[in-house]
Amino acid sequence: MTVGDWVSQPINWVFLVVALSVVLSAFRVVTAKNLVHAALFLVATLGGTAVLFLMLSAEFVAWVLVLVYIGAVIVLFLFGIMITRAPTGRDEGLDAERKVWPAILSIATFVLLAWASVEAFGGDIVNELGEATSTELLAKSLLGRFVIPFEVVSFVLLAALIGGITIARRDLDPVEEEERRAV
Amino acid sequence: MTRWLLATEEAEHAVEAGITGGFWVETAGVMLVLPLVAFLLILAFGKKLKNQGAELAIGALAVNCLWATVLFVLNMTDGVLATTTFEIGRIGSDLVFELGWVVDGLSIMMYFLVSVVGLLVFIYAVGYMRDDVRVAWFFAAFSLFAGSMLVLVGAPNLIQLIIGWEGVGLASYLLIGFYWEDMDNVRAGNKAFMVNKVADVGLILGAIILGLAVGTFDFFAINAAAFDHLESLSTVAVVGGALLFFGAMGKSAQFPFHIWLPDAMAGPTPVSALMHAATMVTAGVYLMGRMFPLFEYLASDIRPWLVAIGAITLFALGLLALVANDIKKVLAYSTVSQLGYMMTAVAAGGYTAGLFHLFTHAFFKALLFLGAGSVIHAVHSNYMSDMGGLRKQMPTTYWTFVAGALSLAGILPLAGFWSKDEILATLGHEGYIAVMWIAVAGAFVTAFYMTRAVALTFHGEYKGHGHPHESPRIMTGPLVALAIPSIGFGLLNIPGVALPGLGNFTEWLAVRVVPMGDHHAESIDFLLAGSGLLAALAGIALGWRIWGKDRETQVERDRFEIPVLYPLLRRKYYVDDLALGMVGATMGPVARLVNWVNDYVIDGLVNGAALITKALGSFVYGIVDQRGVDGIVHGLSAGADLSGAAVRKWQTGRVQQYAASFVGGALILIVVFVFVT
Amino acid sequence: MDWFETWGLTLTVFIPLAGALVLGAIPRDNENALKRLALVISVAAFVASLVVIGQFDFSGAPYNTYQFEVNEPWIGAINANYHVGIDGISLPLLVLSTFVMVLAVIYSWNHWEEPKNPKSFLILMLILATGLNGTFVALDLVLFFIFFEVVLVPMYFMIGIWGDRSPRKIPGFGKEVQTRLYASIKFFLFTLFGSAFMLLGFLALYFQSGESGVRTFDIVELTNLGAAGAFTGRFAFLVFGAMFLGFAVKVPMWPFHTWLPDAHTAAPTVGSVLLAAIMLKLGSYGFIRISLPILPQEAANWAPFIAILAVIGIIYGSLACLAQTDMKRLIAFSSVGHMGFVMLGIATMTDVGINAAVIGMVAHGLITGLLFFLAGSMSHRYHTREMSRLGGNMKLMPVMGGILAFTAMASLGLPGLAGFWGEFMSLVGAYNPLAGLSLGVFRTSMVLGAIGTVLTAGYMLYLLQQVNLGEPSDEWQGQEFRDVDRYELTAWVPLIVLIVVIGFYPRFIFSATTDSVVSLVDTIFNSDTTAALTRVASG
Amino acid sequence: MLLSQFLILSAAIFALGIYGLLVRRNIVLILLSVELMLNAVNINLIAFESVIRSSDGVGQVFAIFVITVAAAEVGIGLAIVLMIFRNRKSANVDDLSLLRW
Amino acid sequence: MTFEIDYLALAPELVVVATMLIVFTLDLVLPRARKFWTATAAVAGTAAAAVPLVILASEGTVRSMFDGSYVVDEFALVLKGVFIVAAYLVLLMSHHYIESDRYYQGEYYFLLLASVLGSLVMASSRDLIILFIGLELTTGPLYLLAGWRKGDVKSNEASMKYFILGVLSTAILLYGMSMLYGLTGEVTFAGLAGATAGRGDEPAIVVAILFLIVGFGFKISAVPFHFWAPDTYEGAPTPITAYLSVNSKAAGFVAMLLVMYLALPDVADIWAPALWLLAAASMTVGNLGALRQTNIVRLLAYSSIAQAGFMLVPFAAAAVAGADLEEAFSATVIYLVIYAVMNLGAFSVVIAGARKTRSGEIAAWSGLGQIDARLGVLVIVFFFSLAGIPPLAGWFAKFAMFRSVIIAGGTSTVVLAVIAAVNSVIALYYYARVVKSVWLDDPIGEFVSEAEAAPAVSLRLALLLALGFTVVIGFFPTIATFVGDASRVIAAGG
Repeated sequence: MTVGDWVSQPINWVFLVVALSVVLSAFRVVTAKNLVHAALFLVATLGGTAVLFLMLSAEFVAWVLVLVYIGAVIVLFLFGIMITRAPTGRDEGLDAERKVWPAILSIATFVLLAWASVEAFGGDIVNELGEATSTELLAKSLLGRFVIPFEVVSFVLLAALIGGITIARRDLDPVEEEERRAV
Repeated sequence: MTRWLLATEEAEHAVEAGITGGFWVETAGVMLVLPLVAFLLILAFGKKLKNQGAELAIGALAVNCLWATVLFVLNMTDGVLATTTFEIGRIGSDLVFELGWVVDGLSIMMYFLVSVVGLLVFIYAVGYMRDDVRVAWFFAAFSLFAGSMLVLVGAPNLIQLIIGWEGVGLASYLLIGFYWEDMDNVRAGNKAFMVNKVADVGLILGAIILGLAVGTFDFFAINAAAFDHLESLSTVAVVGGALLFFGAMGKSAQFPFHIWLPDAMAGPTPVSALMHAATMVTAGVYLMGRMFPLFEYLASDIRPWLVAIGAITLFALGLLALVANDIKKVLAYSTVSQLGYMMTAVAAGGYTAGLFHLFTHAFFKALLFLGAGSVIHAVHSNYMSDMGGLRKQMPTTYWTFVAGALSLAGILPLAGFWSKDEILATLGHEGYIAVMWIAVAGAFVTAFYMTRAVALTFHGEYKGHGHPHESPRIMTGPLVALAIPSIGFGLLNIPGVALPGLGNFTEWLAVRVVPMGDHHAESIDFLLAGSGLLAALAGIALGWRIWGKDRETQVERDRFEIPVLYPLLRRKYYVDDLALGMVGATMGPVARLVNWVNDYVIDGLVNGAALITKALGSFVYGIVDQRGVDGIVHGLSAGADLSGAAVRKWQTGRVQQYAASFVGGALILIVVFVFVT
Repeated sequence: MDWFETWGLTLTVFIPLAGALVLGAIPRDNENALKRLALVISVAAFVASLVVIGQFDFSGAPYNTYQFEVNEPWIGAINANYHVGIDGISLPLLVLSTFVMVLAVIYSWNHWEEPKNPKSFLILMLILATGLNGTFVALDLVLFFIFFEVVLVPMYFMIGIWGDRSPRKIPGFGKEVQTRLYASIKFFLFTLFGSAFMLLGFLALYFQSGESGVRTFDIVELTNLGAAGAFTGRFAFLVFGAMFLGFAVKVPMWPFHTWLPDAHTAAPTVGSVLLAAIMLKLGSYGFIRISLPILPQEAANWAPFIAILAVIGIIYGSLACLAQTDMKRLIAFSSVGHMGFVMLGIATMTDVGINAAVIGMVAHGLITGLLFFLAGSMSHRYHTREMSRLGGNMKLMPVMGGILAFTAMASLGLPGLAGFWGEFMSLVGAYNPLAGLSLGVFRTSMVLGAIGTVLTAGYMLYLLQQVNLGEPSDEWQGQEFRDVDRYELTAWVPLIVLIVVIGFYPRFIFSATTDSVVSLVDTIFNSDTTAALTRVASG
Repeated sequence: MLLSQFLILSAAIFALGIYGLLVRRNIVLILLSVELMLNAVNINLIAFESVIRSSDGVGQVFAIFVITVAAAEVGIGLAIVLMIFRNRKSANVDDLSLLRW
Repeated sequence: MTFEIDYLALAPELVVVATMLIVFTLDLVLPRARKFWTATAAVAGTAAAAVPLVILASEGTVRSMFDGSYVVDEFALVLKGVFIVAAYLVLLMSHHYIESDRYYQGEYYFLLLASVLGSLVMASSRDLIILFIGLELTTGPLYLLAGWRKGDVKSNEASMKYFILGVLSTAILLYGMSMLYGLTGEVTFAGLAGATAGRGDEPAIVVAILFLIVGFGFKISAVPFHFWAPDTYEGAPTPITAYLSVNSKAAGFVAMLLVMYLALPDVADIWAPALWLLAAASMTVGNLGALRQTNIVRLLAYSSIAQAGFMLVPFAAAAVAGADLEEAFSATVIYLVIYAVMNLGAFSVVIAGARKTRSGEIAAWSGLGQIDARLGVLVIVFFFSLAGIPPLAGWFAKFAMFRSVIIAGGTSTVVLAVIAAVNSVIALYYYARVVKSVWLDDPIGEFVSEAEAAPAVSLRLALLLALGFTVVIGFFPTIATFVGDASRVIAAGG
């Protein structure tokens, strides 16, 4: 598939737009000088990703992404940011002074991964907008073949929940506890 | 001639049958054991006994005397030849270690010598050591001394010889350092031990080489092998012989190993007497005699060298006696030079000659030492400058001493004359003419210094303190007893003359498994004998001329000087460059060079060597071991420590640096594996 | 009692360990009970070993056969068995070990270094005994390795806890360290370093043995394989090298010796006695039992190298001795020299040499053991080991002085005493080494070794002169010194007697060793003394 | 559409995530970066799945699991942040280097 | 298609789950004073989980579910056994430790058990997804537990570091997995094994595999992915440190071995050298790092890094030499088992000792042996066992390790063996340093009186068990070898 062919497909233009926005917002996530902004840029990234998922005929996952992340995780983040009373305005102190090595490392990673992927999957074509993977199929395999991880992952969440609460909650000193008892 | 053939047959038969000669021979081993038993007993109970264990020591040797005499007689009548051995260990089927005892002409002679002289010295010692310190210990060590010597001379093989050999060395070490409170004596002891130890290296290596070449350490076997020129032996005979001689040089104080002997005077006089007469120093000569066939049949090439060493010893070291003031030192040097005679003789091929001189010398030298001892006992000083005119106070001592001196000087018809004459004859016959004349000169020197000793000690006026008087019977007795053989034993071996029905010393000594094949004169060579005698008389005359006549105090007379010679002599240890030194008087630089060499090289032999070794030791330990070898170890550990510190440095505690090296590590891995491999 | 045939060795080895456990149950402060029990136990082990002698069949020993053999499966998965057995070579060493252990217990009766605590000390001694005895009877490489290692721990603690508490400046180290701490860890690390490689060697053998049948750690089987030439070439070279490291450190051979002087100097008296008398033998025994039989060809290649190191050790050790000011350290260095003779004997790979090695080991065990006893008792009384401060001991303690003199003489290899045979015979061996070995190297080493004996005499006389002779220095004037007490005497007299007996009657040892050694040498190096002896000497 | 274009995109996001993780000092932001990385993984999985079309949608199932786990980790992370903040009044990682060599 | 579930095969996991729920409910109902019942329940439950294990082991058939993505074979059983036993010991250690300080007991045990559950699941997983989830469940709770001493800033920091690096590694791991999936379209090991065969030269494969190794390397704290370990170990509550150094490390190992051995056997030429490097680096860095440590826990942290290196050795060596991996497998498992026991023992001693000395500084332990001989002996046993001194269990671990290396043969392996040998000497040095200060040094600080420092019953029990194992295995390693051999029976599933 030559560049010409590639350009000639409109879907690719869509992709290009979405991809750019995703990358850009991702970039902002790691560079934004404002905590809240960073969080919001993550929303953008994820949203873009969701779109890509749709393009890749993974509707269910796309919606899961939107619901779980944009619905829950980001809120969680914002709460976190608020609770830790992090300055919501600009804050120069968010990044370490030394950015060179991290940059080098990440660029190297990118080059390496991209190169490897292209090496491996250079010519493969994604059949555009093929009919979406039916949610039924996913449900079947989740509760069928993958029932064990499905059950186990629930414990991951439960553990995270319980542990999170325990760790995060403010310890009561004995006195308060007495009161608590009384009530 | 016929005799030793007969002996040989007997020998073969004897060796097969294991034993011949009946009770006395079968039990001859008693002689080896008794003194050692005495040694242990005295160690254990000595202090409790009345005479501090002297009785045990004397008793043991008395019994030995009995055995030795009987065997001696048996050997005179018809040669006794037997060996008794028992195994103390074997490796595989071939290498066998045995102990036991030999009974043949040579060993019998030595048994006799050691026992008789030993006994007399012991008796004498009872008197001499009375109210001295550690008497019990003295007699214990003394018995050990005699015992080891007997083990040595009774040895049927090199192993036992070595055992006795070192035993003698040990005993001498103990006795020389007898007064160990004084460090000088200790050092003297160490010196003796170390010098001997160095020489022993030769003995041990020689023993190994010969033993392995023949397949056994047995003397008979080795000598027999030498006799029929066993190929594997002949290839190493020269090396082995040389090494053995090296060992012998140590014990018999041949140049340059003589250095320990004068110091050995540090011990009590009886010790010196025994050491110089029967035990210790004679061991070397004995060994040469024991191994005579080796030198006779295989190793004859090295003989000239051995003779040369003997010659140097006999003449150059004899001269030293001239300048010694300590009477014991005079006798010591005379011993060295007499040992020189013996070695020269044996080395030159005079088996009988050498050993006969050993035999006679034992008696008169013991006599002389004991006499000196009795004088020292009287005047409480070793120095002749503290003596003089003692012949009135101590007649017995005087006369016996004179007898010994004359015998030593080699005056007809005393024992010394005959044995020395035999040596001269041998040298002449074997063609060492030059050496022979040196020996004659030696005779002159001997007579000269003995005269001096006698004169300074017994003539003139008394120069010491207190009122010396004759020693007690127990001391004079042995003197008399020793005087007799010193005078008479020459008759045992007058060339060509055989005692009726008994043959003569030569034949007794020839009772060996292997024919000695040495020459000994059948008739007296009057020219030679005469020249020897003349030299001796001249020596006496000159000596008497200088010291003898009884005018003013002898002290000034002792200032007698021979220009070039004496200054050199006074520098005792440097004798060995005497000859060069004489030249040196005329051509200084050479002399000085040589002197320097001697100063730092010859003398360095012992003292220097010790220092050098010590220095080396501290170097090896201080630098190499502690710094080097150990240093490496420490270095390594330090290195590990440092890198450990480095690892810790890396652990900065900053999580993002961790993460960075995390990712970095991953990337590096990938890059390596994707692009490199 | 044929049950003893199977249980004899196991008893000899494990009685002490069991005893140690029992001792653990006895309260710390009940010292007498502890000592008595310890004595009983060690004597029991000794008796067991004597019974072994009693039932030992001295009539010839076919090649690679053992008596009192027990071979039970132990670690099935790796085919390692509890295989113990004994032959003429190990018998004397086993008995030596049990014997010295008894004496050590007796001696320690009234000699406790700080901090006393007899209980722990005795327990450690007994554990040590198990390790030592076990090493001498093990016929399985794994088992051997275990015992070989077990020895370390007790000794580490003996040195570390009861050792010399004085600080010492170590060249190359910044600050002063306590001698005992430095010495103990040094000892530990050195030996472990060696044995780590030794283990690699063992495993390599194990692996290679799979080539010709089932993989095995069994020394007997491996020996057969070795004789059959199963291990050769670069493999053999590496394996021998690895095992060499392990054993050489233990012996110790130059230049792996540096742990020895420190360990000896620091260790408590009994510790250094056991160290010198028995532990050093583990290394040389390993050479005889494992390296030589299993890798004969390779051993032949290494022999000259070993000989050279051995001779260096002899000369070097003696020279180092001359530089010592510390009595104990001097004795320690003398061990380097003496073990040099042992190694020289082994290197010749002749029956003479190996016999020399064994008798040398026994003699060194007795003599140096006794020397360390003496050194200990003296520093016990004088509270110093500095020879410059000692002197005139003969006056202050005649008996002890006498024993010291005797032992020194024995140590310098005086013929007629035990020390002589080892030295003399290893020289004999060195003159005619195994056919094919470089005569040049070995005869040179013979000469050097002989010179070494002179140096030995040198430092021993020096020791006597410094310690025994002369007038006592002023600081001892007017002090009362208790001469040898009865515990010391009971501990020492047996040693003295044995030294003399072996000296005049080496057959005492040879009768056990020679057959095994000869059969070994004959089979593996297919050479025998006749060949060695009658070979044209000049080679 | 090419498969590789998605992969390149995910690689980019992954790399950015790493960058953020290494540079950001505020723990919350670090968490955000991690989310990016996980998201990259998801893109991968979905993209592959759309090519492979496995019988039981393994890729998408995997993605769902990843999302879930990611959520859980966010929870854990924030809890830790809160705890630290309560003790230190700061959410900066640099302030946390008591523990080192 | 339908999948029937084999409940017996899942029994151990189910028991643990049940225990979790019981503990949790107990925690809700019990008053603070009685909370220790939760601990008892947890301990009992863990013990109970061993029962089905024994049953399964006794019948010894391989049970496979979900077309081979979940398998219960002897390997799985052995590992589950290890996890259960280790967990049991850790719980014993925790009991008093947690009780004494006012931590949240119920939650603590809940999380711990969750982590155990994760490791159990993982041992049976033959499928990337289950493996991943199991791994997550194993580590997730630990992030929190590491910070359990909420008030202590060090503890916070410990958990934070652990968490950040943990998620990083997870992300990398996942990326690698996704690549693998993309390349092969497979997630089951069996499938992967088939699909990856002979594709070792594709860069993508290499990247994927190395990413996996990085992920696992973090879990086993192999150099250079070890940095979190010392800090976290020091900061976390000691029982959790013990758990980290044993269970989660073991879990990491299991995951790695499973994937490499079952899923990527044919591309060993990629991961083998990597493991080789990891092994060498871990041994060396770990040991060198430990040399200078003054804090005993930190020292153990570094030592556990080094030990991980030793554990990697057999597998790396065998793979590099292209030798039969089975030997290596059993060697590693043997090492794992022995290491688990003695390391837990060491940590128990540390807890007991710390109670007595009120300090984790080695210097503060000086002369402990003279005050409390029993404790001192335990120190000797466990630390010398770690050093590999016979006749303590440790020697056999090292022995098996060297053995498999030598059997593998080849130059590179010999090099590795030599590195290992040298390292084992270095290791002795710092282990001996602890023993030294306990026995050889004279007491400096005064110790807590016997009465109040007496270790709790549970701790005593833990010590006793560990001691028993360490000594018995030392004398009769057959026990360990049995485990090792059992673990050879490993079914690829599918």
